[in-house]
Amino acid sequence: MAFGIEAEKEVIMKANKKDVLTGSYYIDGDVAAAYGAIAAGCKFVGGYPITPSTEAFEAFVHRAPYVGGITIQMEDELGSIASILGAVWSGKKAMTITSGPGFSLMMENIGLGAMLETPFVLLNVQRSGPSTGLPTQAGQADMMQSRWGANGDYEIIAISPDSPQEMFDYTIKAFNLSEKYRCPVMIMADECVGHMTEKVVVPEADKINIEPRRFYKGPKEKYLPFKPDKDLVPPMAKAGDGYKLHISGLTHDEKGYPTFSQTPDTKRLVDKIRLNADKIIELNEDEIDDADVVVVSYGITSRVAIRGIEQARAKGLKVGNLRLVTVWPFPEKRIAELSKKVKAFVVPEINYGQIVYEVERCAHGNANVVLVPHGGGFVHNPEDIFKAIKYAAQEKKKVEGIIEHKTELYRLIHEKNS
Amino acid sequence: MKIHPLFSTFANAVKKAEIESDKICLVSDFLYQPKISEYLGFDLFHVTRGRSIPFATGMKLGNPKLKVVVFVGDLITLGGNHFMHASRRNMDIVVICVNNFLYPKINGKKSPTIKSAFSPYSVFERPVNIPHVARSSRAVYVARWTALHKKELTESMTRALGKSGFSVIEVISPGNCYFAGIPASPKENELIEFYHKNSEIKNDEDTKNVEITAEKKIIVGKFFEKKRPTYIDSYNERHSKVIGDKFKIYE
Amino acid sequence: MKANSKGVLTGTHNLSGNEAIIEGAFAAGCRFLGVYPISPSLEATDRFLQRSGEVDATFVQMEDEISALAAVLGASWTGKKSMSVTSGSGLSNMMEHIGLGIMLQTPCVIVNVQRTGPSLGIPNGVAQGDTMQARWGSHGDYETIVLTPNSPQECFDLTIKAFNFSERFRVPVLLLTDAYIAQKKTLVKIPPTKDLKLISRKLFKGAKNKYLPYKNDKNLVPPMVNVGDGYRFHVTGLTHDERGYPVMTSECQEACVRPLMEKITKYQDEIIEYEEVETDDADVVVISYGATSTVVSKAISLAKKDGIKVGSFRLITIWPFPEKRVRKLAQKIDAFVIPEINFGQIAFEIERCAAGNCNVFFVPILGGGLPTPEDICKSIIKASKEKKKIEKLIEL
Amino acid sequence: MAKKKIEPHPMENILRMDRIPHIWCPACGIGTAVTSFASALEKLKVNLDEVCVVSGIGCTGRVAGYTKVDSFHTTHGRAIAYATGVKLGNPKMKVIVFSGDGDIIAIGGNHFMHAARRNIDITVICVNNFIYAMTGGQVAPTTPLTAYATTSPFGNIEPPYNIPRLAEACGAVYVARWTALHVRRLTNSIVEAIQKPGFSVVEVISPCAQYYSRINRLGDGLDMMRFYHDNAVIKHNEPTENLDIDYQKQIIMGKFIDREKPTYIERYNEWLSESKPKKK
Repeated sequence: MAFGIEAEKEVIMKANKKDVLTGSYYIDGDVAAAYGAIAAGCKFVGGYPITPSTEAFEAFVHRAPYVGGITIQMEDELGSIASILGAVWSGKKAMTITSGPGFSLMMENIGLGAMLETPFVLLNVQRSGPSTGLPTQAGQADMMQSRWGANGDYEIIAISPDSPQEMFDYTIKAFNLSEKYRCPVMIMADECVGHMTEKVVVPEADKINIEPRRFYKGPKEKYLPFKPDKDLVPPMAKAGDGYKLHISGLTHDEKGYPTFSQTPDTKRLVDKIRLNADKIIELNEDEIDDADVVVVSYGITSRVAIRGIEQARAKGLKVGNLRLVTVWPFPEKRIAELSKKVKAFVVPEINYGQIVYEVERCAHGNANVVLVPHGGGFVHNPEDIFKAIKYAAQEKKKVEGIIEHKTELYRLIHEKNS
Repeated sequence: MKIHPLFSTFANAVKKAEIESDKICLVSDFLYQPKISEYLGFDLFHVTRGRSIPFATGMKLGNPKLKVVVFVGDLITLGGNHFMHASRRNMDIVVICVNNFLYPKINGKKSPTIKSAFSPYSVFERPVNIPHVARSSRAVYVARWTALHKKELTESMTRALGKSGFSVIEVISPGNCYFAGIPASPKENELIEFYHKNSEIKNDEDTKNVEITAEKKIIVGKFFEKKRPTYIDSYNERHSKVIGDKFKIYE
Repeated sequence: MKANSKGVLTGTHNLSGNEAIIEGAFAAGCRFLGVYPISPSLEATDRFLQRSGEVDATFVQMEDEISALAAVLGASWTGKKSMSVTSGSGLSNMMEHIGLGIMLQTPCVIVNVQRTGPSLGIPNGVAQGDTMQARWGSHGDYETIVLTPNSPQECFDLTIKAFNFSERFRVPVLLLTDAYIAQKKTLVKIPPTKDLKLISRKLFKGAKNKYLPYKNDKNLVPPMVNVGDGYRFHVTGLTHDERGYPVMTSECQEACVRPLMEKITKYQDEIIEYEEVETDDADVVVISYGATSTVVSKAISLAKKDGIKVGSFRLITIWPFPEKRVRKLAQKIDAFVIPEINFGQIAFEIERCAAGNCNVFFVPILGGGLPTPEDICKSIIKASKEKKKIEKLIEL
Repeated sequence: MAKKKIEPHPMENILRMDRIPHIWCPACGIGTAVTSFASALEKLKVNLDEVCVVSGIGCTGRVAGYTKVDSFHTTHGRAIAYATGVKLGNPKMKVIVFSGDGDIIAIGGNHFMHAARRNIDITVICVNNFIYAMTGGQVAPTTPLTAYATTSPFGNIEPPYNIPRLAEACGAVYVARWTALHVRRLTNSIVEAIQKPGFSVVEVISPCAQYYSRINRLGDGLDMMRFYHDNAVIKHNEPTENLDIDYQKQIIMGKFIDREKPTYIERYNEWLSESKPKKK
C-alpha cells in the first residue's frame, strides 16, 4: 500500500506571498533565476563563484535573509553540491549555481543526488569549453554532459530557457519537477541568457503553482525510503523526524540497505523519467504542420534561429520551428513523428554537435539532419541558419549521417588557411 | 549483531548528553553497517567519499535543530579541504574521525595518517597531525583517544555533543572490518591493544606536539576547548544588526 | 620506436586484467602513475608499486582523483608517459581534468575499471555504465579515444595501443574495463621487446625561439616539448592561439577547438578497431563489448542451434564510434541485439546509426554480475522473430 | 624621422614582453609580486630553463602567462596538484606555484594541505587580496570579518584563514608573509623560499583597488599602500597563531617558519633503495 502523494493529489499549493516580489523588473537572466528560486520556495543555496553564473548567487544572497533563507559560499563546487544535498534531506528546497568547470566538478555528487533520489535544482549558465575555455562567453556544449556526465545509469531533467522571463518561470518549474519526480533538475542556461537584461514580470503569489514535497504520511515504522508510489517515485521523509533513515549512495533496496547486485527496482531511476517523459516534456512549436524543414533549437540559439527562419519564410520556404524547452528527457516521439512528414531537420547549436545526435537518432533515417555548429564565444549568425535551411529544403537526396553546414566562421578560419 | 564498541560508546554519550535520538543525524562516507540506524535509532546518511562534511553542513543549515555527527575514516585525504573550511566557519557539527591506520574497505592501502610500520608503501609519506590541523583551523573542541579509552571517549563525546561548534574527536582504532561489526582478526585485536598500551594521556597538551610518529608514544587526551560563535550564530547576529527588524532569526 | 627492455616482462604469465594493464603500460614506456585508490582498480596500483623499483617508475598517491589526474598531466609535460587508474565515481571526479588534458593536448592514459553505478553503486559489481560518460563527461566540445578490452591479454595489448594513440594524437585516452575483466586471471603472452611497436610524442626540434606550442602540423597535432628543455613556453586551459596565449574571441575558439576534434575524426579509420564474426550472411547481429562479449559467443552458438543466422560484432574502440561499419551492417540485416550491463547507452548510438534500416533491440542487464548465455539467446530469438520494422529502441 | 632606439626592458628575459600590457588593474599588487619574483630569479642566478611556474584561475592565476619560463595556466585550485606532477616527473625543475588566495586556500585547500604534508619541494607564492577579484568581488576564505563583498552584502561572517598558521600546521618548512609594499624583503623571502628544499609558502598581501577597497570604501591603491605602511609590523618568528588579520587592523609580517624536513622525493628514494630486492 502506498502512502503519501495519492491522498493529497488534489491539493494545489501556491507560492508564499513573502517569497514573491510581484511586479515588473528590468533584470538579467541570472538574477531572474534567483528570484524564481525564491518564489518557488527555495531556502538554501550552496554556491561557489564562477563566471558567468555568479550574479544568480549574489542575487540570492541579497534576498535570502529577508525570506528566511540561508546561503553559504562553500570552498569548492564539490562542497557546494554536497551541501545542498544535505539541506534537501533536512527538509529545505535547495539549489546550486555553477558553470563550465564547476559543473564538471559536480559530476560525482550529481550521481549521488540521482541515486538518493534527492530533489534539487542546478543552474548551469553554460560558457564555452572545454576546460577554462572562454569564461565570459556563451556556449551550449554541456548538454550531453548534463545527461551522461556521472558514472552509472541515471536520468535527469534538463530545461533550457531562452530569456530572463523564462529564467524566472522555468526555475519555478524546475523546482516543481524536481519535487514531483525526486530527481536532479538542471537549468541549462547559457551566458547570453544569463547576462541578458530584459523585462521580467513577476506574477502574484497566487498565480504561481508550487509542487509540495511528497512527504510520507503513513506510520513511521512502516516507512521504506525507496518504496515507490504508482508513478515510480517514492515519498520522502526528512532527517530528524524519527524515521531512522538509512540513506546510502551504494546500490540499495527499498529499505535503503546496500545490496550486492542490482535489482529490477534499480532501473526505476531511469524508468521514472523515461515512462513519465510525456508529462515532463514541453515544446514550443510554430508552423510545424505543413513544414518541409523544421529547425530544432534550444536556449539562446532558438531566439537567433527565429531570424534565420523569418528570412527563409520570406523566400517562400516552408519552415517550422521546434523549440526544445525541456531538452532531457528528449522528445523522441515528437521528432520521430515529424521525421516522417518533413524533408529535413536543421539543428543550430553552440557546440560542434550534441543534441543533433539525438535528433538524428530519433529521425530513424526518415529525414535529413543538418547541423549548424558554432564553436562558442558568440551566437550564430542568422545568415548561417538561413543558408542551412535553404540547403536542407533543396536537398532531394537522403543523406546518410549528419550533414554539417559550413558556417561563415568556418570558411573564414579554416578555408582561408588551407 | 555485534556492534563496534565505538557505537555503543557513542550511544552512551548520546544518552548522557540528553539529546533526543530523533534529532541525531549521522553522516558518513565509509559506514558499511546499515543496521546501525535501526539499532541506535539515528538517521544515517552514507554519501560519496570525502563529502560527508559538506553534506553535513547542508543538513545543519537546512535544519539547525538537528545534531549532525560526522563519522569519517579517510577524512584527511579527499575531504581535507571541507574539514578545514567547516572548522573555520565553525559549523555546528561533531566530527568523529576514526583514524584506523588503514583505508577502510580498500585492502589496507596507506592512509596519510599512517605510521610506517603498518603499511608497506607509506614509509615516505608524512602523517597529518589531525588535532593540530583542527586546532589551527579553529575547531572549538579537539580530543584524541584510542578505542579502548572507553570512559574518556564517552566523556569527550558527551562534551562534544553538548557543545555548539565544530568539535573534532580523533579515535584511533584499527581495521574497518572490525568497525563494521565483523569479528576482528587476532591481528586487529592485537593492534588495538597495542595502541592502547602505547598511548599516553596528556590533557591540554599543545597540539603541535601530538604528531604520531614511530619514535614516541601516541599522545591522547582532550587537547583544546574554546567557545566561539557558530556559523548560524554569526549569521543571525550580523544580519539582525545590519538589517534590523526585517530580518527573522534563522533557526 | 622500440620499447625499453627494462619494463617488458617477456614471456607468458598468469595475470589478471588489472595486472596486465600495468604490464602493458610498462611495456609501452609508462613511467608515472598518479592515483587515488578505489575498488576494483586496486590490483593495478599494487602491481605498479611492486614493479616501480625495477623499472624506475614514479608513483604518487594523491589526496583525491582530481589531484591524481592533475599530477598525471603535470608529469606528462615533463616527458614521462603517464597514467592514472580509477573506477566509477573516481572517473566522475576526474572530469574537469580530462577537459584540461584535452585543451592542453596532454598525452596520458586513464584506466577506468567500471563498477556498478550510479554514485557509489556496488564497489565490486560488474557494469558498463560509464561508456557515455567517457565520451561526454567533461564540459565543452571534445573528442576522445576509448578502448574496451575483453580479456587480460587484450588489456595488455590495448594499453600499449592506448599509449600509442595518446602520444600520437596528444589526447587523454580512456581504457574502459570492468570489474569482471579486471579480476579475471588468464595467461597473458608478453612479446619480446623488439616486437613491440611504440609511438612516442613528436618533439619539436627547431630553434628555441621559434617554438609555438599550438602550431599544428599537417596531422592537426602540434609537436610537443618537455618542461625544462629551455623552450619556456606557456600553455593555458583558456581558449588560446598558436602561442598558447589566451584570446577571447569566437574566431580563436573555432581555430582552437575544432582541430581538437578533427585530429581524431580525421583519422578515425586508423583508430577504430572491431571484431566481426559471421556477419556476412547474418540476419541478426549481436553488438557487444567488454565483459558482455565474453558471454555473447556462447549465446550465439545456442541461437544457431535454433537455426537463426547470427553474427557477432564486438566493439574494441567505442569512441570514436565505428559509425560507418554499423551503418553498412544495418542495411544488410534485420536486427541488432545489444546486451549491455547498463540501462541503455551504446544502444542509443546504434539506434542512431541504424537509421531506421533495421530493428534495434536492447537488452539491459542488471549490474553486479554477468548475464547468462541463455538470456541473451532468448533475446536473439525474440529479435529474429520480429519481422515488422519498429522505429524505436526496443527494450527486451 | 630617425627611429628611436627602444631600450630593452630590464626584465625582458623573465617576462613575456609580447603579452604586455597585462590584464591587472591599476594599483593592483600582483604586478609588484611578479616583479619581486622576477628580481628573485635574477638574484638566484638560476637557469631559467629549469624554472616552471604553475598557476590556477583568478587574477593571480594569470601570472603564468606573463613569466617567460615554462608556465602552466591550469584549472581552478589544482595548481599545486599539477605542480606535484611536474616536480615528481622531473625533480630537477624548480617549480613555483603562483596563485591567489581563493585558488590556493579555498578550492585548493586540500592540495595545499597534502603537498605540505608530503613536503613536495615546491614554492607557493600566494597573493592574498582578501577577495575573489576575477569573478567580481565575492567573499573569500581570507576576507576579514565584517568586511563587505558581493556575496557577503551584510558583512562577512566567516572568520578568515590565517595562511601562515595553516601552512605551519600542515607541515610547510618555510613560511613568510609580506605586503606588496615591502618589495625588497619580499624578494629576499622568495629567494630563500626557492632555495629551501621542501614546501615553502610566501604570502603576499596585496591591495585590490577595484573590488576589495571599492566595496569597502577603503580608497584607492595608494591609500591601501599607505595603510600597509602605517599598520604592517615586522615580527620575525612570531608564533603563527598570532597572525590573524582583522579588518583594517595591524598586519604582522616576517619570516615565521624555517625548518628542516626531508622532502617527498628524498623519502621516496630512501624507500626505493630499502625495498628493492637485495641481490644475493
